[in-house]
Amino acid sequence: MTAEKERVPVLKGEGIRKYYQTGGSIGRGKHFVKAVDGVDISICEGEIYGLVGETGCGKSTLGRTLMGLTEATDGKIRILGKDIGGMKKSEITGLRRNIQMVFQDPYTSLDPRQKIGDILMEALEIHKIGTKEERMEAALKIMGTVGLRPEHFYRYPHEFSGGQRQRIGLARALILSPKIIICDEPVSALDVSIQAQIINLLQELREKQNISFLFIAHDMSVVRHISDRIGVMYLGHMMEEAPTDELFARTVHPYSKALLSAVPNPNPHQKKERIVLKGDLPSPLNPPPGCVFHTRCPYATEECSIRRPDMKEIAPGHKVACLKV
Amino acid sequence: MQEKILEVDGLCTQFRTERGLLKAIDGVSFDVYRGEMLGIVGESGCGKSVTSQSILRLYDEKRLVKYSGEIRFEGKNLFDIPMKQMRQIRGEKISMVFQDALSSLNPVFTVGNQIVESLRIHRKLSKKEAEEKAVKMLELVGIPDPRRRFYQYPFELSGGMRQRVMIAVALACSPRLLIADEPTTALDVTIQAQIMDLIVDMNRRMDMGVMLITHDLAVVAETCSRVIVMYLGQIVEEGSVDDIFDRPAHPYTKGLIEAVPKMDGDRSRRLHQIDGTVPLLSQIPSGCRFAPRCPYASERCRKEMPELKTIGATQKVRCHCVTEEQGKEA
Amino acid sequence: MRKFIVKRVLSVIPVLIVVSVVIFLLVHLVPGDPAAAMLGDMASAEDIAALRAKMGLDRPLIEQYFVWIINMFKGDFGNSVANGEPVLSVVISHLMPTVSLALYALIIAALIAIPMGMAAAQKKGTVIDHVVTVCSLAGVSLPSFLLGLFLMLLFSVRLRLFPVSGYTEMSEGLVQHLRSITLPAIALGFMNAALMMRMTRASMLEVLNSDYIKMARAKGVKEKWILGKHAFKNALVTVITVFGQSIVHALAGAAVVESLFAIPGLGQLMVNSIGRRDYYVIQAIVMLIAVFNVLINMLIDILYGVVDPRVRIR
Amino acid sequence: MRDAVLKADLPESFSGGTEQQVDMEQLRKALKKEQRQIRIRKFAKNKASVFGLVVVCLMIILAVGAPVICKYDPLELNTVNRLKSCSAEHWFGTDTMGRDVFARVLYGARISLTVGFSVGISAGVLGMIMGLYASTNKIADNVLMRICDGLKAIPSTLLAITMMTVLKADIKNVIISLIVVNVPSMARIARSQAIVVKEQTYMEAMKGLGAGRSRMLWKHMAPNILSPVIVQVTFVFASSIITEAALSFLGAGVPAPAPSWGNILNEGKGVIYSAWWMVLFPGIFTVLTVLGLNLLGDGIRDFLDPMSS
Repeated sequence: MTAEKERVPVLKGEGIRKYYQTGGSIGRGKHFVKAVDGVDISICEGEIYGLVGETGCGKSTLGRTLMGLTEATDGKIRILGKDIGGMKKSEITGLRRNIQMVFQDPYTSLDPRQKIGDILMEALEIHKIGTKEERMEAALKIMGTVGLRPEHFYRYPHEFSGGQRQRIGLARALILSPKIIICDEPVSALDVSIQAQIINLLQELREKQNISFLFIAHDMSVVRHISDRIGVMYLGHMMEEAPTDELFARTVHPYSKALLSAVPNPNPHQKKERIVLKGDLPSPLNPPPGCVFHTRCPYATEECSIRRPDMKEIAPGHKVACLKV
Repeated sequence: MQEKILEVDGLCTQFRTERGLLKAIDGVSFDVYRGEMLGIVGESGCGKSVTSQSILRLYDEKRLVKYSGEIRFEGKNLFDIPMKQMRQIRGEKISMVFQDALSSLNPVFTVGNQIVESLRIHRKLSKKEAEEKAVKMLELVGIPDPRRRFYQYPFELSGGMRQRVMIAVALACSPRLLIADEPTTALDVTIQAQIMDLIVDMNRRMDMGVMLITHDLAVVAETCSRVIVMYLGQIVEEGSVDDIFDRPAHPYTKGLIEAVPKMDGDRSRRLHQIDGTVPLLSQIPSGCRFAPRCPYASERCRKEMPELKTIGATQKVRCHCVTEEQGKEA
Repeated sequence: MRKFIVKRVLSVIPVLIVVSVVIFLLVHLVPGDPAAAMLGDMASAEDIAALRAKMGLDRPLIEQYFVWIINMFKGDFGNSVANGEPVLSVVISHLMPTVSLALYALIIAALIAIPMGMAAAQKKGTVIDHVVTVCSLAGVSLPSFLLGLFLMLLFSVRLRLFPVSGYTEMSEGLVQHLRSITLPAIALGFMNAALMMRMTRASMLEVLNSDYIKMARAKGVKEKWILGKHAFKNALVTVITVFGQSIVHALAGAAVVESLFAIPGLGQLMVNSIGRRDYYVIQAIVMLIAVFNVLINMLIDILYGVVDPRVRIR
Repeated sequence: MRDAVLKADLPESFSGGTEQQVDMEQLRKALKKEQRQIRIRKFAKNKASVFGLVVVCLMIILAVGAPVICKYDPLELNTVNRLKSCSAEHWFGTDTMGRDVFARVLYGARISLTVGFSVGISAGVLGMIMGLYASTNKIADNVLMRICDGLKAIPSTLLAITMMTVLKADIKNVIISLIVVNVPSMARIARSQAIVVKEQTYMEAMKGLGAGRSRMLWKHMAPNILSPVIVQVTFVFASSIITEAALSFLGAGVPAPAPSWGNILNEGKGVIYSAWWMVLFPGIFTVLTVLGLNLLGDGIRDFLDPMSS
């Protein structure tokens, strides 16, 4: 699964921007939170793309925008190569079937008043697929795929543990046989041992069904384990993007370096040098000019505070947004 | 080894519920030494937080909870002393840092006020002295512009700052033991790194024992010298960091370590997974509590509860499958 | 803080407009002609028309509304139909008994309810907690006029401790005054007390279960201080709200209790005005109480800001 | 600790064995039965709400069966038997015009229950529609909520009294004015609940699946806000009975000869020295009914939300 091979991107976002308006409804004092500010991203067929960054970096917003849960302020989204910009609503809905989503919180992402079977069958019902019997059969089959038993069909979500609920969420995404699933922090609410179960399940699905994943997470080691390619975001901007092994062998961007070095290592014998970042994340309401990272960057010069760096390709598939490269 | 500052002996914590007593902690014994960092790891529901709060007797003893066993601190059993004395120990000799700083700091008092309170209670300082000391504490925990921060409210600070304030509150009276209950769980990795560095630094500077309670094995590997692994209210394994990470003896410990993806691990391999879920406290299996999820479980494991036995100089494990020799081999 | 207060004060205006429109429309849009209703069934068409013209009912609704509002600002609420006196002076003459009744009721309620609610929260599951639970349930199930009747039956009719009805001014003797107002005040205060107890208990419980209380305990703070300082200041927000609501409840509830105990207050005035179809009086009383309610809510919100910095600093 | 107690793993009782083929229909029935039992058990565990249910049922039986239970007509005058105390003939005594108080109290239950029930249901339905609609439409939200604020600023008893002054005093108008009084708070509750539900991830998940607006509104939002609304309906039911009695007591409710509890109490007040029974019995009936409904409300909450603790 090398990234050099040219493949059709299943999902592509170009120059995605998502601004939220805050402040008074009265004209003055209008502010924009620039949650995502001009990000290019493309995910190929059968690929797992890991998107990492700290709280507030815009990774979830990017995922939700690609999913169509919120409207992008600017930018193009292509699904299976087709630009959805000028499409009719019904066409978009049809195309959107190919993108599904798994959410972070397994406790609130399932309707508490629906039985598991109904949750799964409803997805098919919305898209008017199959008869009632066929839907039930499909639901039972998909339950088997994610490791649920048929007896769970008539149970309510509250009767399940967190890990099992996440399986249900995954089944709901899978039942429409999508080309890509956007996973927004799917394991961060789970215990370590359960987390491994879900990660293994995702990898299995990719291998068996060739589904692509956009895997959004803050846990570097999990992302490294599962992804083919990784994008690092900071304050609404993509900082670095590279195939996983390349990124870890040759980390270029100072932010990625700091992020990687901060990840604790479960091996007590390897004490590595840590780059400790100063201070906190600046407010996205008032992002720093120039390179958004310059306020915390150990290598920042005056230029960084003036000019905003573009993404430069420094090796095949390895892109960095830093003036010092 | 250094001097023991805290000895926990056969601690049992039972919660009174509608369906009778629920044993959250079942016979936990361990020591904390001066100046060491002891890690207590386990998944949710393993009783690690209950252990820490039992040490300070924070649960309502009249209605909610029943303790047994002994906790010896400075020659006294903490369960024997009256509440008044217990209060003098809390915050002065043994301090605690909680997971969620936003909800753990009182929202209607300023940051400075909350540090001052601790100093005034235990050190009987005048208002002015306490304020001076509080500002110094804020500075010590790495808060820039401490004089201004002193007058701010918790919600005005960032997550990392709030955690630093909590640590300042806890360390204000230079305690002998700091219990840090998941201090970095809610924080981002870069902030987590800052806070862990701070805790390690304070541990060295103030020569106090630190009990670090966490679900994150990697954090423990990086900071602690000794580790206790808990499962369903019991200690399943105890040892030095090297023992636990180089030669884990209990299948649960092994499973936990292998379930975490490594930064330098082989990506093509599947993660090791522990099947099933942690059972409810009300449905504790008979015999070894891990048996239903253990790949090596035998008939004996399902019937008979294993004892915590010593298998090395510093290592103890609760498993039928491990004999003393195996422990040494592994 | 000043910005916060200004903002809150300004936000009262739209609510007041809505309130005034609602009250105005209630009287003017509801089927049935006030003029006809006032004159009774025997009145001739000319009489009704004359009265309509005099009351301005023949003009467009919007004009009537603005005339009403402008007059109100001038302190002119119209004249009572019953005796031709200005409504304002009629209302003011009935104000004192109501205010004192409401005040006594509130004092009784607050003195009992707030400490009881706090104690119940702190000693959850004990006798005092059960007493509070039962009381607060009884409070919502026992309306003040029924409680009043029962009290009357027991204390006035059976035991003959208090007068059945009537009201004595304080100036005519304190003992007589208190005797005349004790039962009404209890009847009116009970429901408020129940409500206050319930809310105080609930908010105190929530606060006592919070992490910062645990943290305060871990710091070694005395239980007394935890309750009095850490918990109370946080629970205060709810207590203030309930207290504010109770003031309004007490004023509004006075209508029924006053008519039961024959106390010549606003409530009785209102009930009498119903019989006489004295619209202007009713309109004025309702408007006054609604405005008072809105102002009380505004004050509560400002107090909120004083107690809780999260509200204030934005 | 909290997490551990919170979630049970699935009971293994229904693992249909190693067999692949499970009879789904049988399973569905078995689980449905089990879930119903859980609800009932949970409801039955709360003794107070069982008591509430019994009282309310009893009141309904008495109201419906009034002609069978009591041989007297509540309006029948009997000037000879005025103000007679309790006896075997007149269980609750007679009133100032010799009417049987027991009959009047029973028929009064009809009025109270009718008023309470109609007001509760109508306010519930209207409030729910308003609340749902407000949560999805910003302009509607602003308009509706401002009106509700205005109505709520006027204390409910006063609002009801004012409306009754203008309207003709009959039972229909009592119901209408009580609906107007109660809809704002109902709409508030429905709206705030709807906003909570709207922010839940599962609503987002439905959007992600491509669900349309009406499906989200009626299939997912409505059922999830229903239970607090139903609970509130029982409380409105109870408070309407009180307000109706208060209105009648003040002479602004159901007009006089009708045997409403408020009317009986009003008459009783005048003769309180001589005829305690005229105050005591209707009073006790009112309190019992209202108490029963309030207790029932808490039980209904448990019954509708078996998952919440």
